[in-house]
Amino acid sequence: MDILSYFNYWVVMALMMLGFYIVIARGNLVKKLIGLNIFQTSVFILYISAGNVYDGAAPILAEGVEAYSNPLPHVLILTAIVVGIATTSVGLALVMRIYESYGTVEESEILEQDEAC
Amino acid sequence: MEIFVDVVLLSMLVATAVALILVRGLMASIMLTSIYGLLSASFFVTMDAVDVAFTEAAVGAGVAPLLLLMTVALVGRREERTVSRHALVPLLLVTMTGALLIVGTLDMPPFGSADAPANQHVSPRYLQHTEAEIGIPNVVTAVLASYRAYDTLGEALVIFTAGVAVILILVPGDGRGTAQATLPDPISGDRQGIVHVVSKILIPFVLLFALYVQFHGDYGPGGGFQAGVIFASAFILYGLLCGLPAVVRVIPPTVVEVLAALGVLLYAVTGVLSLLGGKNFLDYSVLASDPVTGQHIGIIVIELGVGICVASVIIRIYYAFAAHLDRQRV
Amino acid sequence: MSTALHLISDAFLLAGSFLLLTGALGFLRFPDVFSRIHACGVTETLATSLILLALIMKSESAMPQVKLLMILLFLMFSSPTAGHALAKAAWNAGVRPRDNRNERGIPVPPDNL
Amino acid sequence: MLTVTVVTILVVMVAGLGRAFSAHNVFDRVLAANLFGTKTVLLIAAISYLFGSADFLDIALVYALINYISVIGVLRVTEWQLAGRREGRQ
Repeated sequence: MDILSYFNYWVVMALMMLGFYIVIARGNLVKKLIGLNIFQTSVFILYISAGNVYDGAAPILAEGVEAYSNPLPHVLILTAIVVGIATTSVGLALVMRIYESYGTVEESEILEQDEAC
Repeated sequence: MEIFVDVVLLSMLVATAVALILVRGLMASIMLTSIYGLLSASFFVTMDAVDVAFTEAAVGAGVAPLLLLMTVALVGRREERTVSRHALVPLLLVTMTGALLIVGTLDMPPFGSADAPANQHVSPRYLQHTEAEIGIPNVVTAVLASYRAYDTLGEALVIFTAGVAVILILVPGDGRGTAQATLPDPISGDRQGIVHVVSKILIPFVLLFALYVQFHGDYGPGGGFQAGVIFASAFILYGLLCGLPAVVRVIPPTVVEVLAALGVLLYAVTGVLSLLGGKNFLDYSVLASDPVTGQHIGIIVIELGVGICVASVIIRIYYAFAAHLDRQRV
Repeated sequence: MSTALHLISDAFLLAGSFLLLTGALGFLRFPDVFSRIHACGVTETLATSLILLALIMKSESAMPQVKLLMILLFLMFSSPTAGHALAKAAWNAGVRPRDNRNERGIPVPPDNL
Repeated sequence: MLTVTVVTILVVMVAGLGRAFSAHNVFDRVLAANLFGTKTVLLIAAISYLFGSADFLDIALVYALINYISVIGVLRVTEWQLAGRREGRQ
C-alpha cells in the first residue's frame, strides 16, 4: 500500500479532529468559531482531494488536454466557502450580542450567570 | 513535484491547526487563521481547483479574518485558560473518532485515481458536453450556473438569509442602528498619510479587478461569488481607512439591502422567464433564438445576480458589525 | 526562447531565491520588530521583482506577461506600504527598537494621539 | 531552476510559520502573515509555470490585493483597541 495515496485523507481526518477538539474543549466562543472554521476547511479539502485526478488539468477546457480534474466538487465547495463566511458572520453577530448581554464570551462564565439567575 | 508541494502544504496546515490549539489569545489565533486560509488556498491551487482557490483566497485570507477581528475588537482578545474537570474526555473522544475515521479512509479509492466513483457518475458528462451545450470553456462556471443552477439559487438564498439574520441580530429596531455614527474615528485624523494615499490609488483597481473577475468567469477562474467578495473587500478597506460614516455616504445601508434582494430576485426572475418560455426552471435556452446563446445570456445574468447579492450581503454585514462596534464604544 | 534569455531568467530566479533565504534568516534572527520588518521588507521587494521578472522572461504569450507585470506593480505599491503601516502601528503601540546597549536608549515621544 | 525557487519559497514559508508560532507580540505575527502572503503570491506564480497553466496567475493577483487589505485591517483594529484602552485609562 502506498502511503502517499492516502496521505490527503489522513490530513483531512487530522484537521477535522483538531477543529472538533477546539470546538468541544475551548470555552471561548470566538475560539469555538475558529475551530468550526478548521472543521469546515477539512471538509473542503476532502472534497477537493476526492475530485483530483492524477495528471489532470484544471477544469477549463483547452486544446490538447485529455484529463481534467472533476469539476463537480469544485462547484460544491466554491459555493460552500461563501456560504461558510456568511454563516460564520451570523455566529459572530450572536457572539457580539452575547457579549452585550453577559459581558463575557467565556462559556463557563455565561453558564455561571445563567445558574445564578 | 506536485506531490511534494502537496505534502509540504498539508503538513504546514496540520502544524497551523495544532498551533491554533496551543496558542492563547484571540489576536494570535486570528493571525494563524489568516495563515491557515492562505495555506489552504495554495493547496487548492496544487489540486487544480482554480475557482475554489480563488474563492478561498478572497474569503479565507481577507474577509473572514477581518470579521473575526472586528468581533475581537469588541469582546477583547483575552482567552481564559479553561479549567475543565474532565480535560481528558474531549481528548479521548477526539482520538477515538479520529481513529475510526482513519480506518474508514482505508476503504476509499487511492488519491488521484481517475476511475474513483466520485469521478465517474455525472462529471464526465459535464466535461464532454459543456462545449456543445453551454459553449463556454470554464466547466466549473457551466456546472455552477447552468447544470446545477437550482443548487446555486439555494446557496444564494442562504447567503441572503444569513445577511438578514445578521441585520436582525445586530441592528436595533428604532432606526438609530443604521450606521449614523457621528463620533470622529480616533485614527482618521491623518488623511494624508502614506497608507491613505496608496490605498486610495489601489481601491479603484480592486473594484476594476472585481468586475474583470465577474465577467471573465466564463473563460477563466472567477464568477459572481468571487467577484462579490472582492468587491466587498474594497469597500471594507475604505471603511477601515476612513471610518464607517464615509462608506455609508458612498452606499447607504438601505441601498445595500435593496441590492441584496435585487440580486436574488434577478436570479429567480431568470428562472421564471425560462418557465414562461415553456422550458424547465432555469433552463436558459429560451432566452435567445439559439440555445447556446441563450445559455450565455442566462449565465451572465445569474452570475451578475449572485455577484450583486454576495457583495451587498457582505457589505451589509460589515456595516452591521462596524455600527455595533461604534455604538459600544460610545 | 533564446538561450541567453533562458540563462538570464535562471540567474534571476537563483538570485531571487537567495534573497528570499536571507530575508527569512533576518526574520528569524534579528532582535526586534523593526529590524525584522526591515529585513523582510527590503529583501522581499527585490526578490519578488527578480522572480517575477524571470517568470516574465520565461513566458511566451502576452497575457501572462501582462498579468505578472500587474502583480509586480501592485506588490511594489502594497508591500512597502504594509511594512510602513506595520512599523507605525508598532511604534504607536509603544514597541521601541532595541539598541546595542540593550536598553531603551531612544527617547519615547509624548503620547499625543 | 524553477524547482529550486519553489523549494526555497516553501522553506521560507516554513520558517515564517515557525516564527508565527513562537512570536511574542501581535506585530511579529502580522509580519509573519504578511510575509506568508507575498510568498504565496510567488509560490502560485512559480507553480503556474512549473505545472504549465497560466490560469493560476489570476489567483496570484487576487492574493496580492487581498493580502494588503487584511494587513491594513489588522493594524487598524489594533489601533482601535489601543485607542479604546487609552480612553479607558483617562
